[in-house]
Amino acid sequence: MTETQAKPKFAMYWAASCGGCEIATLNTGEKILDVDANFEVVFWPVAMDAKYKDVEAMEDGSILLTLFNGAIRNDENEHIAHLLRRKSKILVAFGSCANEGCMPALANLSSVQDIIDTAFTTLTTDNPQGLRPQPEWEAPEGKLHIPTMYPFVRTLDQVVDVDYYMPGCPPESHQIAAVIDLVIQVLQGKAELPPKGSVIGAGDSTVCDECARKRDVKVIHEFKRIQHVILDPNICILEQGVLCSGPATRSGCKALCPAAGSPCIGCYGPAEGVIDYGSRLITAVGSVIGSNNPDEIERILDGIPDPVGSFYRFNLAGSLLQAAKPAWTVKG
Amino acid sequence: MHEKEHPNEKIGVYVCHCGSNIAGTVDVEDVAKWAAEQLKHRGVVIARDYKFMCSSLGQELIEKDIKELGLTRVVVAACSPHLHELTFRTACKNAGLNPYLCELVSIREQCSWVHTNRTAATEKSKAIIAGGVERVIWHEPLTPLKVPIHPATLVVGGGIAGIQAALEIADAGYPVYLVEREPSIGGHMAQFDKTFPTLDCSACILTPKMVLAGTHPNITLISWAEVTHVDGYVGNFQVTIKQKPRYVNTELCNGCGICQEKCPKKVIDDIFEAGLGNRKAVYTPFPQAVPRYPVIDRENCTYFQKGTCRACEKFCPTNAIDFTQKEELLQMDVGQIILATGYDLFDPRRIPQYGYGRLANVFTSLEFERLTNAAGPTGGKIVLRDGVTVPKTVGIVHCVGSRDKNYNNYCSSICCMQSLKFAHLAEERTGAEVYNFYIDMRTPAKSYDEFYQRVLEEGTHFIRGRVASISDAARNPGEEGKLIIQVEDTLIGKQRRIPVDMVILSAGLEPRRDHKETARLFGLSCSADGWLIERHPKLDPVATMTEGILIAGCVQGPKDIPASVVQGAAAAARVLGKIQQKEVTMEPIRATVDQDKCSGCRICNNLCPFNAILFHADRAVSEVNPALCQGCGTCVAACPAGAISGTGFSDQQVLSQIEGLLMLNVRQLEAVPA
Amino acid sequence: MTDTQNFEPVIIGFTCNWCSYRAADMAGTARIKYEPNVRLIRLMCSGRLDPTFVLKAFSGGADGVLVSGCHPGDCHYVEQNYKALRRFHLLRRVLVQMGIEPGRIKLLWASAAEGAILADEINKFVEQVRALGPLNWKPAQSIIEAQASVSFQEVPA
Amino acid sequence: MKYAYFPGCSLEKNALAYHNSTLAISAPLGLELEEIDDWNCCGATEYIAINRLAAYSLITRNLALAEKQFGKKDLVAPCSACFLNLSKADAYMQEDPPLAEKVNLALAEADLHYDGGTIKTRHLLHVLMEDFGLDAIKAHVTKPLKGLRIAPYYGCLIVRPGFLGKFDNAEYPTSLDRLMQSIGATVVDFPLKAACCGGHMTQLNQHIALDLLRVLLQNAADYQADVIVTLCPMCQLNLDAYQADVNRLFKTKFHIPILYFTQMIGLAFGMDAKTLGIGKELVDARRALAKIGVEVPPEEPPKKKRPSKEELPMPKMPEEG
Repeated sequence: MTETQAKPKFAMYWAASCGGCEIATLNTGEKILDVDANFEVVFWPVAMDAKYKDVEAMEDGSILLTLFNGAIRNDENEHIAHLLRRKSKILVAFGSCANEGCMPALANLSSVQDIIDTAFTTLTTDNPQGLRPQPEWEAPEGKLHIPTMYPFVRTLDQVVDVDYYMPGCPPESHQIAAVIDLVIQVLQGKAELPPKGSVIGAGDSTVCDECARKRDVKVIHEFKRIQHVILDPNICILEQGVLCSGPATRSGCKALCPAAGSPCIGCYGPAEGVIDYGSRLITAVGSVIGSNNPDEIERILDGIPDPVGSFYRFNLAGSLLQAAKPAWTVKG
Repeated sequence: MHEKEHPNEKIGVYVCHCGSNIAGTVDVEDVAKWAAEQLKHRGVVIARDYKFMCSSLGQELIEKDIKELGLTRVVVAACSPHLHELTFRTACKNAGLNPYLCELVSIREQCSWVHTNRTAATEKSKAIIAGGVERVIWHEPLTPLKVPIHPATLVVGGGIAGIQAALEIADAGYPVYLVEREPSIGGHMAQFDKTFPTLDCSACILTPKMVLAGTHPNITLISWAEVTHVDGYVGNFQVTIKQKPRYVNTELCNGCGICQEKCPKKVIDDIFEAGLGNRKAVYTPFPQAVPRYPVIDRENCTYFQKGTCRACEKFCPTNAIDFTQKEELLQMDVGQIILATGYDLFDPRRIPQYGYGRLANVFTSLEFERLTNAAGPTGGKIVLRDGVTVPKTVGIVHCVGSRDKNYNNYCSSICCMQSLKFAHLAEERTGAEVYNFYIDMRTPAKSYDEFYQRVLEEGTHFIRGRVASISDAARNPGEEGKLIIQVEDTLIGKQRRIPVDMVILSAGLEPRRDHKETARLFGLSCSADGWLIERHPKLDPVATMTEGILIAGCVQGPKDIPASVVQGAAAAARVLGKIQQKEVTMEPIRATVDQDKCSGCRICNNLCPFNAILFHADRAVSEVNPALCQGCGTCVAACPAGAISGTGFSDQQVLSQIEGLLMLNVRQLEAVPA
Repeated sequence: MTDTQNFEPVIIGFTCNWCSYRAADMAGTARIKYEPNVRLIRLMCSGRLDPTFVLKAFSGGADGVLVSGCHPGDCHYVEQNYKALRRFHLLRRVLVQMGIEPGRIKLLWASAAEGAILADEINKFVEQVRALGPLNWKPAQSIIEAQASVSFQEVPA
Repeated sequence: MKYAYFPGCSLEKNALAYHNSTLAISAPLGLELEEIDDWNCCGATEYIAINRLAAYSLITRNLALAEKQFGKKDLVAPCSACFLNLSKADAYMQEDPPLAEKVNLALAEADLHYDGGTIKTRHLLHVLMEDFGLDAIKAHVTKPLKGLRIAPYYGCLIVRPGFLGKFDNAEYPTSLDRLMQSIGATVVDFPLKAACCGGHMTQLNQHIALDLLRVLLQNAADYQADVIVTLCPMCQLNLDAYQADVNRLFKTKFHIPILYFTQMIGLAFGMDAKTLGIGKELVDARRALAKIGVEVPPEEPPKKKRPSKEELPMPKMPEEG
């Protein structure tokens, strides 16, 4: 007991997320034992049973390190975000969702009503009475409450103050391991924490820096989709006319996707100091279109059927515009 | 992130009345007051308004505040930065503040002069200033780049303007390259017989200058050549010139002219003789040509076309003919460039009802110049197309292709005087009855109107009205075999039909057919009608927007010989001034690549037209060469990693300015309950 | 909502130092009147226009964005306005997908001599944006507060 | 290609030859003309000056009908006056809302409606030049008009003023020149090609009208034209019907047949003169056309109708005293 008392507290939480971050964390292998050896895990829904009220009972700032993954989609997410912020000394936005919205944030292109309707009416849904979830429901056991969806998804730091950012969908296990090491070394007084607000567990350059493919000057006359081409394994994917987010995406993943013959889709988010990730891609891709003729340019651009999906795949919530008009246009 | 939450800058804001130019539409006091209160939290410590900020008193005001209040940034709201940016930067400099920490925002050209609603204009001024303040926070102290000036100058075009410019510079002792597209310099002036209003012989006054230009030790004359490429920037241009093969070895040729006598091939000379006369396949355009060496025109030379003849070669006493000559590319470094490429004549075929090209005896002004020229095809005899008949009546039509919305809106400015000259010559040499058809008579320069009076007294008829049509369709016996000029005489308000033997179309001046390529080649811009744009229409008529490139003569707009000469000399003076300074200072607006951030994706690599971006394959990073960078910022905007930054126009500067500009209405938004 | 009747749009205009900004200067010198709704930013070249600027303007409360530069072929930097052209076409597609009407962004070529044209085009554009009504793109936070919870349609019994 | 077709009054009577030749050549070219049902007179050149509103209402009625019957198809008018009036009306229906309102009020009576700019009216020449083009026409030429000297006469209506149907240079058009060259004819320079033929001046002041015609004929004669080719029934009528009067008045000896450009195209297509209505002109074209070996059958005199037995005698009119 006394030993565990001495151990600093660790928490990990998933808000609007897929659970991939947890898996990546467990993927660190034995590293996870170091976590157990050096921390007392007080709250980690995936790994152990715990109740919100237990956390609420804790003293403010009593948790040393909280890895928060998942975006803020509903009032529950927001509530826990505030709660853990209060209880934690170090709050890390962990993984793409918490950092910039990730896939869940692509929902920001549509209104909640549309999303609900799609979810509960489309062919694949067996819902003959056209039922809808209700935030409040009188059940014999008493009033039931399910979390209320917000008009759109937000990133963690749009809701609470965040100490560190750890990008990736999910963050690479070796990066997680490195971060765990760092924190432990700090605990043992062997290292210093980086300045507040910095990005940890990632590189300072972009994916191209780690990509082994040969790069040349770029002029694109046609955009192709990956399923329509056989890519040359040694040449820059973008030069082959397939959108690749590598040039704009923070390094740190060892360029896994390009190495595996598939373009980078940008999960590590923007490079240092970039304000709007998508616009970096828009401007870069736009600049190398191989035509000066408006009609021709439009024809070439037809090769990009879903621009927002391609350029803001991971970053919509974190972008300047944050959400499309339908998402924030108040109905009725 | 990019917004300095609590700027620790001390900013001074200065709002100019510009007399009533700004204060007339904008409540400047209110604007200054607003800035002092509402922008305090952004670091504004003082905001003043003053009658004329650009006056020495106004500048002292700024300098005083910098010294006493220790300002670290200055925002001046006055006229366009293109007018007074330098003024206020200098003021800051004098007060010991880095000149680039000053931002001049325009509330005159962009506000008071274009708006009428006082409230709106005042609000907009506030927004503009807020933008300036947000932006200036992010300004960085910069030092202007200094580059040495290459003493040599390139003059393009060997017409009178170009010759004048070249001579002025050469006489001052600096090297000049004078490039001419044709075999000889002289330009249009060499084609004329007399010059208005003095009627002195064009050749007599031009040829001495030509000879001077041809022999001057400081002038390298490169005729039969064209500029094909221009690189670099003020002080350090690298120019590529295509020297077309002359097929005559200028080392050996002494210009005796035997080759021209012996050449069996006659060719119609469309350029110098305006299509009225012939030349040989080997030729100098005219006897006094400079340089005196002939050229062989490959397209028409029997030897080049059929492989036989070589008459010129046989008879050349100095064996100067060399059929093996090839086109050469000459490379040279120059510090500055003067463009004097002149004009082309409006093609009257574009006005079909005037019958030029269909009706034999309708002539263009240039054709008539050649007719009157003693050295011309008719030896100066004014005759009809048949070569013998002397016209008894001559009609001169003004404004052909000028002051006409179907063709050119502008006035070609020389046509009135030229037509008067024609009237005089025709009357003097043929005793013909001469009719001038004009819209307005424009004779504004020195002793021009006197000449008009003189021609009036000589009995020339002046009919005020735009000619409707010229045809040979006679209505009555009196019109038989004549050209009938149909015109409304607007002074008597009647339609008139004037039968004449000869019609001279006083065709307007137009930009060279290839003016667009020229503009592109030298990175200049043309106005809608195709003349090159000067830096300022009144105060800077010979400079262009591009440092180190000047314009002279008709390339800038229609003008007569005196005006062209003046501009040639003015441009030369500018060039000499710069050369004297030995070096030019350039705006330190440059792009730089953060080597650590750059991942070598090479997106930027083919975006720079100045080839300023080089890629280090070894380190897989790109780098910008500041000497070549022109500061356009295209690569800055393109870098996907945000690794390229641009001084003077950084992301932070622009983004903050946007915030500032929107500050006001964002407030309004908040005021309005959503 | 701001009432659309007397709605005055705010438009951010990006101009290039060599052509369009000088066109604006010329409009001023010639005292050609135009709508006061446009607030100009001077860049060295339309090629400097980073799409981020446009997004910033819209998210910051602008109702429209005007992008202007030298005529194709007349760029002071030879061909950089073509880069602006390419980016513009791509950016416009993104904006449309984000629900911003294409009529809220305009690309305009104006030479230094075309003050009158610039003024005229600005008037047309202001009119066009005025017709579209206010955009007032709101920061996410304020929306969330504006409609803390979304009411779903009732379940049929 | 399909078009709505507005023949106009002249083509039904004096310019029947124009009508027939137009239809004749349209077949091989694949030019389908659908005549507007129940069209009315365009008001020619005067009526607009007499009663603007009524005139435009009448003209616009045709446009409204065309739209109703054939939708937005282009409307072809071979007669220059019809072409001008129809396109003029269309232009004013756009430019002059008050007028448009009144016109539509009138049209409403026949429950018709027309918005300016809906129907583009085009002259036959325009259509042939732009939609078909010289090569397409050349392709059907079997008997090029080698050696026939043609003066191309446009008249004053189709080239000016602009309006919507504007094409070619108003002062010195060349499209007909090119068209005639493409079918092998020699086109002479004809400076007065766009000058006025006098229109209805023949009814107001013979002398002025005939002088205008004289100048035209003289100009064509000066350039040794065998034929003056027109594209306007008015021009054809004036130059043809009054040529004799011109000769009488000015002691001239002009004998220049006036034919329609469609007739020339027809000849080049190898069609026989009769189908093209050649022979109906007053100034006999035989001599001119003989140059290119075209036979024109003599006009057979109208057959006398034999009175039938049942027929009752006509009442005798009293002698005028």
